[in-house]
Amino acid sequence: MAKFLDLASAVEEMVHDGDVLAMEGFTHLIPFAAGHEIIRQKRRDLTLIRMTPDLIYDQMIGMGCASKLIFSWGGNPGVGSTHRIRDAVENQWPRPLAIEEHSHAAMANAYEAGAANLPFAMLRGYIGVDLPKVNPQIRKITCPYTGEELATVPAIRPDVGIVHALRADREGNVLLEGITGCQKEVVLASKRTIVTVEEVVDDLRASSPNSVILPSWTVGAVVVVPGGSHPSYAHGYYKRDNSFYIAWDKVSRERDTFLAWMEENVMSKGPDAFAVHANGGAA
Amino acid sequence: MAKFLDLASAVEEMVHDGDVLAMEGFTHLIPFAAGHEIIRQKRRDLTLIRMTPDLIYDQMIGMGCASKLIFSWGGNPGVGSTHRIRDAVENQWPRPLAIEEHSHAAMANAYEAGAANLPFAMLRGYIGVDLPKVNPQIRKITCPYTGEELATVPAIRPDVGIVHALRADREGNVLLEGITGCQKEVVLASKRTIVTVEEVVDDLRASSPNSVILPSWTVGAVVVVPGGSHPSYAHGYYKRDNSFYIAWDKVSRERDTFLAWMEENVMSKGPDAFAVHANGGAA
Amino acid sequence: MSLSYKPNEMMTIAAARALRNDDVCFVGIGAPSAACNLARLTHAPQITLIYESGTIATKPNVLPLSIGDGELCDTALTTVSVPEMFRYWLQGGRMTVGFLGGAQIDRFANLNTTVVGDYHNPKVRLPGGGGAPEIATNCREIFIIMAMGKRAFVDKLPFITSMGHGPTGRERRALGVASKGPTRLITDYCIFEPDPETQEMTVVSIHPGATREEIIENCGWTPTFAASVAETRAPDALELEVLRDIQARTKAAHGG
Amino acid sequence: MSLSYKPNEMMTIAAARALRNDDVCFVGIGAPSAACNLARLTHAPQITLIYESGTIATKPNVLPLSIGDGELCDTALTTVSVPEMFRYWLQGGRMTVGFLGGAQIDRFANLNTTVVGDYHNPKVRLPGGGGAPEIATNCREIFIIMAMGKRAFVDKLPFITSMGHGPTGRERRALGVASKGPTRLITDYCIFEPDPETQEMTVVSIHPGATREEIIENCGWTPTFAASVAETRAPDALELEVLRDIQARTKAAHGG
Repeated sequence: MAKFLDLASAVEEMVHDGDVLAMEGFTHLIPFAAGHEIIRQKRRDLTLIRMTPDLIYDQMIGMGCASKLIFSWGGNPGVGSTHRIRDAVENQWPRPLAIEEHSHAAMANAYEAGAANLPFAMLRGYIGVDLPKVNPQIRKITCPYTGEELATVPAIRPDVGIVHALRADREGNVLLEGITGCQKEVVLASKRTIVTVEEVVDDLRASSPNSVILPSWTVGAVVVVPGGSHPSYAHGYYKRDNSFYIAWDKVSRERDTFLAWMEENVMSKGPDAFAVHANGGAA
Repeated sequence: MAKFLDLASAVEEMVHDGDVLAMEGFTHLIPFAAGHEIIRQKRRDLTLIRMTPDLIYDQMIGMGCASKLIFSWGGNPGVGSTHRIRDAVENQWPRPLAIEEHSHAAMANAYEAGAANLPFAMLRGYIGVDLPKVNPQIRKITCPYTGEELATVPAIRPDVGIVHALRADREGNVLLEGITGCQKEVVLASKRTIVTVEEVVDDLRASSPNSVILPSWTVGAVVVVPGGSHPSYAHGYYKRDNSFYIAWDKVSRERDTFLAWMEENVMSKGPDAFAVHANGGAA
Repeated sequence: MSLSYKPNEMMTIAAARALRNDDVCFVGIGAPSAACNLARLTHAPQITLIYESGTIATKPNVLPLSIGDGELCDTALTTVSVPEMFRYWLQGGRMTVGFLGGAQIDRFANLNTTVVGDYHNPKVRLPGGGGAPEIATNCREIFIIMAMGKRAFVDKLPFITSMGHGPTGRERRALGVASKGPTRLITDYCIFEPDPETQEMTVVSIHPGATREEIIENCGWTPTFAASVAETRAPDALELEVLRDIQARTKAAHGG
Repeated sequence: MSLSYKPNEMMTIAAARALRNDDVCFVGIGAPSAACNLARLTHAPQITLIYESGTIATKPNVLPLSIGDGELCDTALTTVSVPEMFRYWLQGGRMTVGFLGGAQIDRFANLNTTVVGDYHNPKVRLPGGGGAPEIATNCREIFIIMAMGKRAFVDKLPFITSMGHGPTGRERRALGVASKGPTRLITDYCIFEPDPETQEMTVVSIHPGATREEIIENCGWTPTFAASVAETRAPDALELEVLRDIQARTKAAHGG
């Protein structure tokens, strides 16, 4: 059964130096509050997995939490570069960052295989492209019936998976709705999990018998952090703060403006700072 | 885009002698009306695929439509045997029936692989059991990372897939809800498809942004047959007629009572005969 | 004052008792379903019951006739597709207990629900494996519930539909299967558990009123009795009442 | 009276015109998204737009900044998980058109969005492939929209992120890829289509006011012109109005 913890305790208990950590949320429901807590607790040498590293990993990598990044698209969506990730890759600042790069299709399949307890995923992919030349994890398998060759990637089975969700009930069952990305897969594929939620309610208010629900016993810790996904968003709670994404380009371009922003908005704050965003109106 | 057809026209156009045909619905939403129409139109030499052949295939096989059955559990759920299938397998009546037998897990994976346009599916399955000794389609593959062996089965890619769904909108988009089984997979895996529905409506009334919906352009023909799933059921429309399943045991045990029942209830009726079941109360 | 009950009721009640409040149980239809729901309605209210139709944490008021009755979906926490059920939930290794029945069993708790006689020229064609082959290896442990009799408890299976501990009791380990396999076999006369050394299913508890002779008489192999054999606790009033209640509701609902 | 418009607007409008009412289109963010929605709001109201975030048949009122803005889900027919999107929908072969952009392109419409310089010691690290490698082979055909310039239209790509017709124009066929690959490349000066023999992207239509000299000047290889080169029809009033409307709404919504 899921435990209800505060964010600091959940990160302390679940996330350790050197862990392989996946924090998912495809544009929607990115667990920013949890990322900030990991930065505050100064975790080091993490292997970070995310299809789209987005600002959350730009921040964590810029603050030195990671030694490796596994990803498939590394920009600031619709805006430009994730400057802190580029600085780490191109200039090893604040520390060297190894990268393992995939396509979206491969990573989505790798999460799916992880959730399904398979050792690898196969796909019709990586045909005629250069990535397999630089990523030895991309291999091939032959269909035992047709002789066709398919690409393979290892299943993703993180030490820790962290996602943000809409709400939990008092037993710790968790509801997702809208763009659900790979979040169910990450939770099911990970050894330990943290789910931050907008609220805890008596009744999940699942709109459909087929609603996307993670039963309590699949979740390690449930943490209530209203607004905890900002500047990403929570369907029905608040909208994506696109202006923040645009503004981040300038904040993150230089090391000193980045560090100043992090000091003011992350290091000297706590999860409560996200609550103001929860009142930004329904998405 | 889906065409709206009457049932006789849809079966005439989509289902041909010798086709590989999957009619799915896991207990829920079994397309009985479509099965009856295929019997009336005297299709022959079909390869029938279903995880649980259920009464629908007992009827079709007893009426001589099929030369092969691919399945994973062949009983009358909670009641006993599917006598007509047993008669075909054990006594070749009314004609010989070849069988290809799998486990549920293998068939579910094979449908999934079909929908995903993969040539085969892999699973952690068939370990220490005898089925691979009698089914040469069950093979093995070795993980390129861990060296583990996994079982494989060919993907299911039927010539025709038929399912029953709750409702369609005027554009032919189709909604499923409740126990959705492998129905989405069957539609996406098949070359041609028929979807029978309880009703056509202006607004699908999807309860969730993540509702299970088949867009119009994934469906071949949409056919309105209220009650068309009886004695199976349609979530929110009418309940499973468990007493019919129990009564079927007696009807189907002998050839003559079976043939008499089929004559009276199928051969001399049309799809309209199902309408009475649509009024059996909400499930 | 002792209560009157049928052997079949004792079997279901003994099976229910084996389940724990924190179990996540993959439920087969029939006797397993009755036992699992009896556990939920008595000592294990928080137990998670999962049916292969995709219904997760379901709490039926009447026992389903099929694995996918509407009642299962209506009372579930959520319902997923069947491919997801077999991939993420069963193969995902999330089930603590898989509950199986079968037509035939051998001393190492291998089960046959496929065929009697030659596979290609069968004497009796049974329904087949359904979910059982993968339930047997992907759940952390397996409970089996079966009424005894010489046609059911056989010395040698004509076909292994799902593996218990393997034909000689050694194959399961040899194949590297990490899950425990059948840890309990509950019958209408007694309870078997695997011998820690040989994995042979061994009588560890005899139901009140049943005898060793009856057990031997209804078993197709010579059953082994544990050094110390307990007497199964008789059904108590609450267990019988709840079981009969749900069975009466079920019968009325199915109109059979 | 001729209307005044920017080359960028001509590019988006020309791209939109390439889309048909019955297309099922896998939409990349940025210029492809603008073109696809312009098509939907003008001549192709029934077009199905799919974004890799899982949103199927979406009809946004403002252009999304990201691939997963709430607007996409709120206006979609349904939204599926990302693994399902890539498995059942993209790999499933259901897309008639994939719409891509890129940082660099070569004459055979191979694209680079990964890296400039050596992969392990990059001069410029670009975002990476995202969905592109599999979009490029799993959609029935590919439209590409890119503004010209010598740093973008290069003689030799440092890295092939997604395959067009292959490094020499022959590899796509040789690899047995059944889909057509890039059939149209729409730029701010002109439209390219592959030569039926060589697969080299060839200028088939020049936008009003643009010249062959400008095209040559802004291309890192010596571009081939088709035997008969058309003049692209200038944007009409409706196209410009709808495009500017949605861009204004988008700007207001994103507060950028």
